Amino acid sequence: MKFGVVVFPGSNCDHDCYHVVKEVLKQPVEFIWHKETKLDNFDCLIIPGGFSYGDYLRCGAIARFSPIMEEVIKFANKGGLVIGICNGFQVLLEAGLLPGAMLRNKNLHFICKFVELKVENTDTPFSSEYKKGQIIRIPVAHNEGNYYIDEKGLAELKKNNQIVFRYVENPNGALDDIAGIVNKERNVLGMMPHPERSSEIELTSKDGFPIFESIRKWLKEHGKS
Amino acid sequence: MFEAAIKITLKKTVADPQGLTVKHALESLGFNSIANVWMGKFIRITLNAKDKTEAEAKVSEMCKKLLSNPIIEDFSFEVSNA
Amino acid sequence: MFEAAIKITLKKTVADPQGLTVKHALESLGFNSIANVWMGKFIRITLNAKDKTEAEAKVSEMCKKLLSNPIIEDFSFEVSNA
Amino acid sequence: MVSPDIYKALGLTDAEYGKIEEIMGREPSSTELAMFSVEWSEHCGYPRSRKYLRLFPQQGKYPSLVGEDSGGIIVDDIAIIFKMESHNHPSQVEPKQGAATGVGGIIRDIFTAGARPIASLDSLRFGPLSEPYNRYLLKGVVDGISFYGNCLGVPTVGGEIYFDDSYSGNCLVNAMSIGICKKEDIARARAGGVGNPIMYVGSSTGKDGIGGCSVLASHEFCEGEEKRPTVQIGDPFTEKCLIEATMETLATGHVVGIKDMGAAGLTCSSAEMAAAGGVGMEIDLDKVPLRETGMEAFEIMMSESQERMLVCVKKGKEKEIKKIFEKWDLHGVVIGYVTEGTKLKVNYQGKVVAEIETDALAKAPIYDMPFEKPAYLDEMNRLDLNSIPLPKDQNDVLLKLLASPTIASKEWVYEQYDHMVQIGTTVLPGSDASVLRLKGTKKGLAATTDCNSRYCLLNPYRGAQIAVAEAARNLVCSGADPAAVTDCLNFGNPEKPDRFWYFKNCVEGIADACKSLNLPVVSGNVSLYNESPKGPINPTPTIGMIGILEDIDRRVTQFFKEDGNIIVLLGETKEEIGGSEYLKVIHEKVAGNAPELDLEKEKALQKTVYDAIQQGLVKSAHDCSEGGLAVALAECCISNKDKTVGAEIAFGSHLPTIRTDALLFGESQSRIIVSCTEKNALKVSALAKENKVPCSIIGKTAGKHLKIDGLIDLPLEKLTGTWRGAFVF
Ligand SMILES: Nc1ncnc2c1ncn2[C@@H]1O[C@H](COP(=O)(O)OP(=O)(O)O)[C@@H](O)[C@H]1O
Ligand SMILES: [Mg+2]
Repeated sequence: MKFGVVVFPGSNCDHDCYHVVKEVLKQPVEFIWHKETKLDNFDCLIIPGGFSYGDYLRCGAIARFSPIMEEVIKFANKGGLVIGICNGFQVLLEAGLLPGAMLRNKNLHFICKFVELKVENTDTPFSSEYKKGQIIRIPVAHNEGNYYIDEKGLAELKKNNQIVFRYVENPNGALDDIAGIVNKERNVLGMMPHPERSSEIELTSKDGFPIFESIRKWLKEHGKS
Repeated sequence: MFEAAIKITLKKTVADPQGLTVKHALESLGFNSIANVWMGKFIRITLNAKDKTEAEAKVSEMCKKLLSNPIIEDFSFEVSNA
Repeated sequence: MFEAAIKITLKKTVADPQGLTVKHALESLGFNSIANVWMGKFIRITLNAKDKTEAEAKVSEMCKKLLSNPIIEDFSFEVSNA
Repeated sequence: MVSPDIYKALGLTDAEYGKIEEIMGREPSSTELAMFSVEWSEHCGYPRSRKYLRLFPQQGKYPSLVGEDSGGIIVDDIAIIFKMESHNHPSQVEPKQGAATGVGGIIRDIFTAGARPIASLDSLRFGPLSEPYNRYLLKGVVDGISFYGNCLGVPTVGGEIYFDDSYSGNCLVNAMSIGICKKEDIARARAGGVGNPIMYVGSSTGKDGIGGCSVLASHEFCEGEEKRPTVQIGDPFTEKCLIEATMETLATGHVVGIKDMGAAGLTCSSAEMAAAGGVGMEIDLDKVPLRETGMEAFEIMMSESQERMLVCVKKGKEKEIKKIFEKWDLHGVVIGYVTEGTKLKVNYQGKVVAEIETDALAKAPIYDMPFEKPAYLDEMNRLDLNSIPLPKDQNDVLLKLLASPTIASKEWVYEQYDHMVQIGTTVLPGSDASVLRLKGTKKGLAATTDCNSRYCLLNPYRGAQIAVAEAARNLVCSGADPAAVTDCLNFGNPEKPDRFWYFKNCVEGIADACKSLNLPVVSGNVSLYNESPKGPINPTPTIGMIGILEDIDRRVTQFFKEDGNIIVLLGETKEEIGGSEYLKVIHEKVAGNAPELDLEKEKALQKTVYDAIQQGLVKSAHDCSEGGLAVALAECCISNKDKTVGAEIAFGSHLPTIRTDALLFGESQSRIIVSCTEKNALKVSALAKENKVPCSIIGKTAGKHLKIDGLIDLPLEKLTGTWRGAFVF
């Protein structure tokens, strides 16, 4: 089982994700530079948080055109697991791998704090280790996490049960309290909160770790050990 | 050489908290006849093209591909000789 | 009712890292005839005033007082009937 | 001869100009003159303060590194590099970009030393928030720090914010950064090896910030001043790339030396790198990447464009280094070479525009500034307690203090900072000190900044000592052993003897306190000329301090944990209200003397609490600072966002015979509140006794109120709402 952490100029949670996969999940992991044009037998790709290209223009807009993204799209279309965290989520939206867009937080400030999430869907490769309805404590850290989608899109998300996490107390104005969604096929997850920041007890919460553990289990069950 | 003046604005259907905040700030400074404020981006680009039509085509392409996100934003621009 | 279209841009003497980054991004998308890119703000305000002159005076005041910082930014605007 | 107008515009005096001519043996070129002016400015050369900075001790508990640009300590095989720097004047003009570039500058100082930045702190001071411009400054500064620091992925884990009239017209923005590396990987800021190439790396050079440090940072700040400085726009994205490229470059082992182009840009970096290495250097300005056309030589030399550095690399390796910077879309060009001798030669457009002995540049004159105790101080120090009426309603006083912006919760600020990235922050902001884990070890690192400038105004020597003592106390409360100090000395115009008297006394206070507590001062920064038309700022020697936790699992936070714990007050409460927040907020007075400080007692207190924490006896520890005992107790009850815990305090036989307001709100030093189980309370008392520290069991955690001996009874909800609600914009 091999994890890859994609690195854009300006990514800044790449080392954190790497650390959690390697030291906590104890699985093989490699960094992937955004100019790579080949993805070698990875089983799960992590698009980490940060400020790719400084978030200049629009979050994730420039990174979306990095050479690696063509490969990420192919990888996802073949059913590979992709998880975008924070800026990674924004990149996936810009790339069209997930529906919707991000607006600035309603209070117009960057928000860094622990929030509570409700797990809405445990029937994904990323959330099977939670119980449906479970309340978990995971930090957010973003300027633009105010999720937006048009009415039709929202209906679609609901119908297909694509909403995986909702905020218990909405910090940023996100539509329908949405904190994380999957694609229809359920192999691509985007979420604003940072599970890698809550995977060790020293950081006061391990509630994010089940995401990594769910992925590990899923991959194992699908023959990637 | 041509110069493009590009305006990127939020779609009418999308809430604009920044505009609202600026409106309140202006009001607290004593400007009290304001109906509405919308915040957007202004991008100026100088570029070479063989004529204005080509320049316009290029700029339109840039807006669609990178400069705006059609889910939440509209764009408009003017091209002039520079 | 009047509508003001306001452009806030960085002064020419101030470096614009955002503009530079966007320029590089456009170039790597294959737009290769770009000389320069500058990023600024576009603000649209609707307001009441007794005539266009008053509206213009008000908007100018808003720009100076709140919307721009004269140390690093220039502004320009157009007022029209709305 | 060069006309006096020109050198005066550059901030040089007649005497200084004379000395430059003498050194050069001829009339200096305009480029040379500009170079002298920046190198000899207070910001770079410290001509007025250097003499006193020598008083600081440089050695302490851990081996220390007092380096070229920053300093640090060595713990096992890890070097911890840290420094604090001011960006006051730029922030006063353009708060967002001023603060942002301040963060950028200090972080460059850390990673050019070879250390990866792991945390930042910010110490901020503004005039009262009743003035709109001060609110604009506060919001802009916080926005700037958030914009820059968050993008870099360096967590901003702590800091402080104070408000005082004296900062209206001259706010203070002091940024501190901490980095770590293996001790053998520390980089030097020097050139060496004749023939080795000098590379310019990072962003391009523009006309921004020319003369920033000589003109802007080294003169009084007058409003509406004609020659408005050009402020730079921070580019955190480029800086982030620069950090990564630099770490990769240093890892190649091909770097001889590296230096940030900070204040005074290319002038400072080239001259100082050559001087530090005892070598000559020849550079060619035609090779410098420019972003504007038609720049003159002196403009290129003086530009303070951000996100640039100078690197001396081993001959033959320049291509490899260039590749790394290009990978990160940054410039990496050879602009010169190390030469024989000790001269810096600068060429531009086929001409030699400057040729100077580098050590002449680096040897700014040292001035003995006259100093004199200000006449008004004795009057200010007089405080007749009988003239201060005792408030009737202590609940009301406590609520007013909790709502005072200096005391109110700062979560509105630190929640705008990413304080968790790099997954090292184990004690988040909101406690006495933030604690970071040092990955790969059992150890932890605690950091804090402190300075009560009102104490310094009333008694500079003691006030500065208190700043040191309080910083150390905050670290001890978190379970750390205080290890080393950085400082940022913010004062008024040094040419005025009363301002300089404050400077001298504060420096002496810091030096003596550090010696007593066995703490080295490993780095720092001096910011003088902080004045507005209304007068000087309060003397503000900000102290940044780090401490080491042997075992990260022994970290402690300030808030009560659960009902049924015993509350113990260590230290003595005296009848002191001079200089207190209480006196200012309730009685609108800044008067009296700063609280007493006995460093021997302070050490005994800190040892007691440190040992108690190491033995696992303590559930929470919090020092008493602004607002005194009542505010400290309230904070113990409510500062944990996830859980509040009430307290019932009864002094019983421990009730000191002093005024009620002094008891509740006085700011006597050397006091810490700890909570522990009943069993451990006795052990803590025994420890205190051993160290001869006054120790009183004053109550128990319980219920949903804070009750203090019939004087105060408030529901936690009310306290929380007031304290958290007062600082939101
Ligand atoms: N400007 C700031 N930036 C980040 N954190 C801050 C800032 N100001 C205050 N804090 C945090 O708020 C908490 C309380 O600060 P303060 O009242 O100054 O503490 P103390 O009195 O113990 O020194 C600390 O954790 C501190 O780090
Ligand atoms: Mg404290």
